[in-house]
Amino acid sequence: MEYRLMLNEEERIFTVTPRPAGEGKIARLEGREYCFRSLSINANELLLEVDGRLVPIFIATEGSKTHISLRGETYLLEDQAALRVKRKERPHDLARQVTPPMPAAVIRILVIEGARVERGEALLVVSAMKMESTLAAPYPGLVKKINTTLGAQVKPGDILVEIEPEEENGD
Amino acid sequence: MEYRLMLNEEERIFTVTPRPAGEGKIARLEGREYCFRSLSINANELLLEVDGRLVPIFIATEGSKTHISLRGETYLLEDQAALRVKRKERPHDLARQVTPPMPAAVIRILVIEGARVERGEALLVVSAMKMESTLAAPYPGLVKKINTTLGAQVKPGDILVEIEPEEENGD
Amino acid sequence: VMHMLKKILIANRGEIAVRIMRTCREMGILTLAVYSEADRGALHVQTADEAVFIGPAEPQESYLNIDRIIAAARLAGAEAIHPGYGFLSENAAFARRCEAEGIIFIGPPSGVIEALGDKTRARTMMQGGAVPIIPGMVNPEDDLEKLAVRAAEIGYPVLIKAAAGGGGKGMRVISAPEELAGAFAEASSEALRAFGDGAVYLEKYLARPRHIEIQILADRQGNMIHLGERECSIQRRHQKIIEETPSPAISPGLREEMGQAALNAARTAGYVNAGTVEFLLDEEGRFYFLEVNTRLQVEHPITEAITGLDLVREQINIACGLPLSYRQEDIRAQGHAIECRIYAEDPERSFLPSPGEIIYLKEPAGPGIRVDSGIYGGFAVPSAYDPILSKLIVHAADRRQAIDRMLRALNEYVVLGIKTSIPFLREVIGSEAFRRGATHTMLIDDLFSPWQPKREMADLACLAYAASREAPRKYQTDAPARGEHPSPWETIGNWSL
Amino acid sequence: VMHMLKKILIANRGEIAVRIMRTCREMGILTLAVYSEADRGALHVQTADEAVFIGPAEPQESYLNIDRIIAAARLAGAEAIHPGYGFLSENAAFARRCEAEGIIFIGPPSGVIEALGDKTRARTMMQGGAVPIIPGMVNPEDDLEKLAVRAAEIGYPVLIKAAAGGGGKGMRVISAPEELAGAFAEASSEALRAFGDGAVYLEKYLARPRHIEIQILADRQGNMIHLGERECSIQRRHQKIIEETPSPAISPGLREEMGQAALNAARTAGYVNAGTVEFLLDEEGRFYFLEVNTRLQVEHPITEAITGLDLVREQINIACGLPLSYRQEDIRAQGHAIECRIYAEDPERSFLPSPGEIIYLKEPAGPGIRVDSGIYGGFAVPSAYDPILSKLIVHAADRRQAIDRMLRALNEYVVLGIKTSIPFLREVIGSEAFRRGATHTMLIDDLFSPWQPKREMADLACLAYAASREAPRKYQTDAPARGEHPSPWETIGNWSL
Repeated sequence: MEYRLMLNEEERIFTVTPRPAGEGKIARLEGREYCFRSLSINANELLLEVDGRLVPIFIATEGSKTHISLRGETYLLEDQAALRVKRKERPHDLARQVTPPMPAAVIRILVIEGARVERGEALLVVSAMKMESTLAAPYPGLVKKINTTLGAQVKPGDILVEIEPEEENGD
Repeated sequence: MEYRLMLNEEERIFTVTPRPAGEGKIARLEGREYCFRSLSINANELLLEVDGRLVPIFIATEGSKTHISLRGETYLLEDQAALRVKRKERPHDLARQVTPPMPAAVIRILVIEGARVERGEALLVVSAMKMESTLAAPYPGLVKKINTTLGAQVKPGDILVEIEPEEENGD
Repeated sequence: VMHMLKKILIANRGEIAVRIMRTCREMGILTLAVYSEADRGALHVQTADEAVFIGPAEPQESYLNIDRIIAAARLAGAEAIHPGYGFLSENAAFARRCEAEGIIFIGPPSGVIEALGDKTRARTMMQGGAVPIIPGMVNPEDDLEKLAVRAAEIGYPVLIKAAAGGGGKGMRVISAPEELAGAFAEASSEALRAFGDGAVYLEKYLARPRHIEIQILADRQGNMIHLGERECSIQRRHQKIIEETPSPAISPGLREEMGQAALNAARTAGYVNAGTVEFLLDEEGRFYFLEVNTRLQVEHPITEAITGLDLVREQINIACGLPLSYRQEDIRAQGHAIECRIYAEDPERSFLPSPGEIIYLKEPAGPGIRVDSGIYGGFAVPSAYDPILSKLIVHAADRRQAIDRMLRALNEYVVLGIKTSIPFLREVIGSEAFRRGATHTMLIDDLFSPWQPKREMADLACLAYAASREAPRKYQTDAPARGEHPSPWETIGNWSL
Repeated sequence: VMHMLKKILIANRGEIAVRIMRTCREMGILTLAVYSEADRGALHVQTADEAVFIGPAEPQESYLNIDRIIAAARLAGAEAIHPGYGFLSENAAFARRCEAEGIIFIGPPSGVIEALGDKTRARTMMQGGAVPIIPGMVNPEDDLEKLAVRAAEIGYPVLIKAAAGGGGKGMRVISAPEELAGAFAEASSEALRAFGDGAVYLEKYLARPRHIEIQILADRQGNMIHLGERECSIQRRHQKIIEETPSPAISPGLREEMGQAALNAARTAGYVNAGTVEFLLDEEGRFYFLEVNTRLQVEHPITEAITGLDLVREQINIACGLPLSYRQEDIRAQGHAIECRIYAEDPERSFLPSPGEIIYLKEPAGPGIRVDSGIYGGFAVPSAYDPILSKLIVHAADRRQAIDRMLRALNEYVVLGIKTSIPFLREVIGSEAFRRGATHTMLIDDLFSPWQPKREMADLACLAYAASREAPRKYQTDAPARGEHPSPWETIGNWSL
């Protein structure tokens, strides 16, 4: 079986095959070979034995994402197949959108619809857990629509302000 | 709604009705009236509020039995309906049978099939968690069948020795 | 020792509310929780004897709403209120209101909170009280030009701070005159939002000081003791994340000197109840008074670990008018204690808040470990409040063992579903600088900014993923008593005898 | 302090194996677990760095099988073996085998285990060593008539005990001559099964003594210290269930006297490593040597709590040849500690074992609480081994606070699916006799036999059942960040503001 994963933004391709003699499995991963087996403890715990060494694994799935915690480190994995579908579905490139970096509440709105904004101009301020973040215009343009209100709970992916791009002058 | 429960061998009958004004429920239980509501935390935890006082409840179901733990005490509850069915199904009266008091291993067998035994005569010894228990004949009779072997894992309800009753002489 | 309290309202949430309730239960005192819309499923509600709903998630409408909290106490018949830390704990108006309503406020008298709450007024007060003060302004100032003059007098770098503040809110370092205007605007706005008061002032900025604080206890009879220091130098965004006691920088002589200075400060203020006198300690061993925190500190458990006292119990006893049951000479410290604050935040993205549902939680345990937690598996951490989830406290015979124990405990700590500070704390605690005790308030900025986890176990994570896909997902061991012999391990010859 | 060990095999299971592994991890030493068929899903396997399967559930085939354990150590390259308590921990042949194989046995030399393991030989040895001895036989005896003569000489009541024993196995009280024959047969058979040796002897039976033991540490260099006493009077079926330190019956003078007697005993035996010298203390304050336990005691955590030491770390350091890093005058006790043993047993049915699956588990936490656990939610407790599930240890400023803390912690402790000693422990700890400190080894027989829980909350249990049937069974709070406003509470007018 071949796996294609994104592991914290880095692609990992590896194969898992049954062990030719005896039980257990062999994984081939970037030129390295591991012999492993596992014991399921409950829906979120797994005891992994790799080349004779035990590693308790804690695992949680959220949609296409899998969170894995082991020996104090955490990893985010995403299956490539699922990822491809998701990418196609994704309507916007979020880096170019006005969206909060974390779940937060809108505490100030600094522009009105129809206003012209420069790149980097502050549009609104959100607050979560007593920390404030200012969301700025990713490019110059006209504020077409404000999709939120004061006090609203917003989350990453919500497009809070839609901006119609204009030519950037200079710089 | 009427409830008929066996609570640790004692019958409890009570009714639960919606609160006439406002939300919550009223329970009438042996002349006492309680106003209560609850919040489900997870499959095994419940926060109960009774007459304004909070009580964390821990609950687990095993077949027709419900274990409830609250403020350090534990209760075993069984719904009467389920109980009646179960009683009918029960083939023997266990108090009159040779069955271990706890899950255990058979460590000694002291009689053979065909032997005559007195009431109270030791038949076999089981051991669990380093504690030994001797199982004795509940009445005098002939040992008809031994349903276990040395080293076997046995549990309450397993009939380990079948005895054909005989007339008890004297005493 | 008997006291008369029957019921205490805990005007707080999260781990500190749970922690206070535990002591109340041990003392036989009923606890009354208050909770907001966002905290219906919160642990502090499940821990209390009674709970009253007090309003929407926004702090102003619930945990900061004095009228509603007083009404809750009246409704349920609580005779006292413990404010915890944060929220109303250093709000003199709240303490005054309690006094007026005949409710015992578990903390100092409102006048003391008020005097010490204004940081500039506090420093002015201390100047007369044998307490060394850091060079700086004694009054807040909102005129930018006057601030610029004062900054030049003190000498850059200077620190702009909220007069009403604490916890790093409304605080900025200013290295050069051109940064002053921006920092003033930001600090003032943040202070206004956090404390309802935008007043700021300037003081000398020490580049790499240690943050040392002294815990004190004072009763109404005028008895006062100190419980030694806590070093709280390890901070991110001006907020403490690791604290320890004793400090590796404090000799017995210096401890005595700082302890006396703290008692002088407390005496000058007419202090009653538990309090903390904060100092900065420079590299030459000189220390300067910063402020007095007129409440239970987040990091109080490390003092409890080495002194064996329960500070919440002491607070309640003092509030009931009981005299201290310890003299200074009864206080003996044993071993070394460290606390790590477990925050819901992403250390890879400049500690951005990370609220959300905790899918799976496993807390460390065993020798020398204490977890003061405000969460549970399945709990949705609200975005409306402080990101603190829990505190992990270790106690061991010496500092080296305490560090090793903390690393062990952090490795046992599993929180899935949200980002936490755990991986970051592991690296800081395990760093050579921390092990050496070379700690100061800029350590994280100097050594861990920006920070990326090492992720040396990426291969294992891949195998774990594969194993989770290929192994059946159910619990597999079964009671052997039931006569089954499960084989959850695929037995491989050379791994078993 | 550096040591050279890279990997230790822990020849045990359950809570003690997990506890030892935690210290190993803190010391940077790899841990190797061994496990039987019944323990594939056990916590100690999940806690180890490596694990070797060693055989069927029956102890003789696995945890008591010397050949297999030695083979496991060889296979995985462990340089040392920690035996924990029970199983092979006091087996001189096992220690000797380790010595022969060049594996470090973390415990005393085999000769010392052998000499002290024979309880009659140990008492003979101590008679010459300034250690007070209880009146009784010095040699085992299997002739019933000779036993009757000796019993009459000592004077009834007498105690019949296994020469190789410990933990109450093979022990019976004999009040009158006619009970002797039956008690002899039972004790001898039980001893044979438990220790592979049916030898028994008699000693004077003290009616209501306290069980007091002294913890000692001795290095290979001949340094020896004691760490004060533990009182372990509260026993059921001759097995300890509650232990505390300091003992309410021990004055500083008596502590010093008993500590010196313990050190005399250790010196007489040429003792090395951690050990415990057990005494009986009668109502007149006279104490009598019982035996030396040549291993880590179940109840060692209460000594760790008040001294601040890690006894497993000390054991490993001593086994590596390091000298003690503490002198007697460095040892200072702080506060009061109590341990409750959480057993899988039914206190309503004479403590009958209760193996089976743990459906739900919630352990106590917070200030002054330590849980050393060998279980988890979903684990099936095997019937093949000791019923100990975990130990709950509390530490507080004084005995009264420790009792209140223990009650709080027991109330927080939830184990569903099997019966445990928790409800029973609550009542014993909360009893007037225990609070007064009027503890002795017959306290449970005198006051709690038979025992039925009070079950004062039966009405609440009924309501809880009804609520569980009528409330939806899913988790209901949700991240407010997702914009939903769940209403898990049915809001009732007068319970909210």
